[in-house]
Amino acid sequence: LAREEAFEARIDAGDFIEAKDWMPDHYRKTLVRQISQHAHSEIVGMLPEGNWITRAPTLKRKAILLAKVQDEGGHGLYLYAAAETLGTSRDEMTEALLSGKAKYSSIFNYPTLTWADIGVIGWLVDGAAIMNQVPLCRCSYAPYARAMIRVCREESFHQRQGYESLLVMMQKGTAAQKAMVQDAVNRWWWPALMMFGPADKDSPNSEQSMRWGIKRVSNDTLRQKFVDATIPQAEILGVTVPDPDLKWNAERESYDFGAIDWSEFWRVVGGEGPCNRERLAARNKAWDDGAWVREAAMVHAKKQATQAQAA
Amino acid sequence: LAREEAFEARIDAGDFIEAKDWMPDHYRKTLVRQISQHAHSEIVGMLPEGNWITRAPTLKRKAILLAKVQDEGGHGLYLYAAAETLGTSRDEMTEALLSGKAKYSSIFNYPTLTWADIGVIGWLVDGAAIMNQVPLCRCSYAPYARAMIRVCREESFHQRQGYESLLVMMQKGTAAQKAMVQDAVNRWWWPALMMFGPADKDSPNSEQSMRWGIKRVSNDTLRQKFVDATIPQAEILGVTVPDPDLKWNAERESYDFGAIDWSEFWRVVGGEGPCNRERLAARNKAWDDGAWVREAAMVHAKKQATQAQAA
Amino acid sequence: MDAKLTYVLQLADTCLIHAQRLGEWCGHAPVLEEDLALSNMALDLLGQARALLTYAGQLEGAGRDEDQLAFLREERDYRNLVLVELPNAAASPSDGSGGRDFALTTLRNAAVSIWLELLYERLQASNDAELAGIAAKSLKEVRYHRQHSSDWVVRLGDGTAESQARMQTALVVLTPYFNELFAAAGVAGVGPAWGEIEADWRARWATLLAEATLTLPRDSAMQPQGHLGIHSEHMGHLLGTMQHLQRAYPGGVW
Amino acid sequence: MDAKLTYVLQLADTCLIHAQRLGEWCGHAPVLEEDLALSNMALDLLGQARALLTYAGQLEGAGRDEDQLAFLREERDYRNLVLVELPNAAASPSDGSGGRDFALTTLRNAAVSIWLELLYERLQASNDAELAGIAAKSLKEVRYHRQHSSDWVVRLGDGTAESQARMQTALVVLTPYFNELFAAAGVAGVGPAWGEIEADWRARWATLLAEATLTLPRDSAMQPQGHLGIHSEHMGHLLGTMQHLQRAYPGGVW
Repeated sequence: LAREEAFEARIDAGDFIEAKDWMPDHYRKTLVRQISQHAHSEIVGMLPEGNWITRAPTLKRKAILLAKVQDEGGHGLYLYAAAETLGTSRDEMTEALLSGKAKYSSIFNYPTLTWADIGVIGWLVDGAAIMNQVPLCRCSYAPYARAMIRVCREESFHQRQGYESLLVMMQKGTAAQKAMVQDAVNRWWWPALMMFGPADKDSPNSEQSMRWGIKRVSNDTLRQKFVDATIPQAEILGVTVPDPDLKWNAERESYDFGAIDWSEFWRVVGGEGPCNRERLAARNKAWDDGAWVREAAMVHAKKQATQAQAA
Repeated sequence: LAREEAFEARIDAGDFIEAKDWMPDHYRKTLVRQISQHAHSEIVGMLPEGNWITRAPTLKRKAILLAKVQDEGGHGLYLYAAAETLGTSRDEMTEALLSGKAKYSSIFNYPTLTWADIGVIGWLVDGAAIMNQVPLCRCSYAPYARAMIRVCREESFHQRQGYESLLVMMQKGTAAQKAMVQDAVNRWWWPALMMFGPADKDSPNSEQSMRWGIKRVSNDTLRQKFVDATIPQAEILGVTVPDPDLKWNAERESYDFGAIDWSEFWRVVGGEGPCNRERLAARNKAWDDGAWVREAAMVHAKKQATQAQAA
Repeated sequence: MDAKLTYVLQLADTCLIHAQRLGEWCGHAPVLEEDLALSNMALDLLGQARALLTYAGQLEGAGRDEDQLAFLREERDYRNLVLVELPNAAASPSDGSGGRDFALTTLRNAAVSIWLELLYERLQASNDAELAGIAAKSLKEVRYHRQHSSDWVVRLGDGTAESQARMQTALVVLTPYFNELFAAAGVAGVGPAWGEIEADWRARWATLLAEATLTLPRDSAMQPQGHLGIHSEHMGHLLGTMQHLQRAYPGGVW
Repeated sequence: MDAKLTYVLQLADTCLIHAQRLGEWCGHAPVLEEDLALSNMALDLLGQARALLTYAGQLEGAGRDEDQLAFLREERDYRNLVLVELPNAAASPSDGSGGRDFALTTLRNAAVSIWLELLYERLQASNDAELAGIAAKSLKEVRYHRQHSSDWVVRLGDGTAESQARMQTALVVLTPYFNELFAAAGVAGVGPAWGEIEADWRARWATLLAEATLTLPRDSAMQPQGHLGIHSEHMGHLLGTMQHLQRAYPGGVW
């Protein structure tokens, strides 16, 4: 109990917790859940974007997209590593993802239907992710905070690239390209707003996480901040968002926006989004198809070790 | 021996042999080999053309191609049936194809690289096939002759359709389409000429087959006939054939044409053509992938029979 | 878009894309007889698609013929069921023609042909003479498809342990997509809301699965929206292939 | 076509199409580290292709940039090795992205990277400064690819019985296509005939296979002719996918 009090005191003092430090079980579990969920999101997120690598419209865009998806794999890697410092192995986490036990960000259960989706994912989805993640750079668990600093830096880069690619299409593109961009915004806008999670009043886990410094800002606050930051960007771009209720509130100095369709949110979280089954099937197939490769690598390494010993 | 003499006498008299009639072993074997080889050619021939079904440029052309490939499957079916009258099962013949023991027409070891290939296959490949096959409608073995009558009728239809599709492209198409047609003719011309088999002097099996009325016209004769019939069609079409030595011989009232690259012919027959491995792999994959289906159908039929008996 | 035009396109595109997937089987079926049967089904559906697309072009009044509609629209303008654009095998996410699963194909054929049969039966009585005529002509074809594919569903469901397991797996994959079979609105006097055939379809489907000794999976809340022009990631790949020549040779005459 | 331009295109297109196939792996590799490694290799090859295509455009002098060359040529104008256009798995004849065989991919990566390393080593000394520069810059990249993929060849060849069998099978599939690695003509002062590196390549390949406990298949007489613009049936499908957007949105700016 003394340890628990000391821990709480450190948190209250704004100290960072390292892997070797004592921590309460629930703190550890909450972190593992959150970090691994984040890692899984990076991995599953490779699929909707990967869907367009073979079809990118120019070699430059193909290179940018390849590099971006590669970065996401990299984020997955160091987030898994951060979670491993808490005593859970990557294999355990992978198993939880593949069995459907672990969650990942629901946004990746929507399909990428046109090339403009790639730009819009960069702009809106990475934008929302950054908004969510910047506070995590000050998370009380230091290895996670360090990983997030790197993730956020790269995500900002991706966000700018996505926005820039939309700008090019909107400013120099054909009418068909502009329509494609608007259509993509129409489809991704609401799912992007849902990325901040349920409304604060429906978010039971938040309070404890806030107290522990794992979560720093509430869902609704972040969502509002995102809308306020994004609408001016949409105006520069020359697109509208599909929300008839959106309007500037001079009093709040902030945008009012329409009601989110929470039934859709819960349906997708519950596994019934457009791509939930396919995303999990793709991950499982990759894992199962690769079993022989991983096994062979292990057996070969053992052979090498044995030979080295014998020599 | 008396039976053999009687058989030869019937052949000499131009009689047709039916399945129930006595026949020499060698006659039977030669026929099984030839008919099954022909059936295999129809089946393997579905692959290069099937390669374009998903990409046919109009719905009409897609329908025509689908129907054509379906006809080829149908030819395969009744040729296998004709061969079965000689006491070899379809499964045995299939096994011989899949193991690489049985041959099929080498022409199908060339790839279909553009849509024009589909038209050119109709015009030149079906054209050569008909030239080869028309004499077989008078083959001494009646079930084969009857099958060939039906095959030839349908093949003529395909040949006209192929030629017509090329005419449309050459007469109404764009420059790119015309170039595509010419390129396809360049690639298929020599392989089409090779479809008549080796030069007569290198065709050892021919003599016996001729005597038995299984083969009616020699390879070189047919080849010449094909060239003479085809060149005027090429002129109407507005394409050239890739043979600098081709010229009208007023004395013979026939075209002289250049030397065939027999080393290529034997390389492809020997299994080293551009697509030999892939064709066999595709057939084997279809067969292996379908094993559970065939087995289930058999088991289900047995269940039904047992139930019917019990009732 | 005009409601009647939308209604016709939903049907037309479903036939078209269904035929496109079936065409991928050509030369790769488990037995030669099925190569013929699957091509035949594809040909019939292609014929239905052509009649319906031609009519859609007339309704649209912009001078587009069957080919311009089939090959030169953008993905969002196709109104087919997501069900028919799925690859012929599950878990080949970014593509179609790589895998061919006869279990999935057979179940889909059965599901769609029962659905088309029920729809065409009702459309025969449409006030729209053109649509009624197409329906009447097509009904005989889809009845045959329904019979043929249902026979296979029973054969494979009640075959070996392996075939039953494969069919059950495919059934679990496809079931969520069946929700869309009943999703589109009707047009008064022209054609029924798809929801009107739901009870009949579900009854027939349950009967078929029972005969095939297959187990109806639990209901899914998934809401595919192909009929509204929102497709799966497979559609773009399918269209890239299907449209290739028309896109690569603008102004071509075929 | 100009011999030098042809020579450059043969190299450029081989890098381009190889990158295209590697890109299909993204998100589907056996371990996350290989997802990164394969994307990385694709990125490097794409970079090489871009430099080479840009240079080819200059040589051609018709004002075409890397994208016009990459996306708007007809199949017959691509000069890449057939080897690199083959799908990532054998026996998915009409397509590519459906199947992914890590054995085949790994062997191909090793074979091509040894080949590129040998070529770039020689091209460093080209009288053509542009080409020499690209080669020098690319050499470090392909050395890393060669090292990484060779390690995997050994690991999988000398791993489990299953992995060895898979590698041997893939090796039998690929071997006939290796003939084309030595088929193209050289250009005096610019670059060597590919045949000049044959002995070195075969020696290195044999050494690698021996270390991987794999058996060199018998020689094949197959003569793939991608470098002359005559491809396999896979190429058209690959291009249909790769070119889709450029063809579907003429005049687009990306």
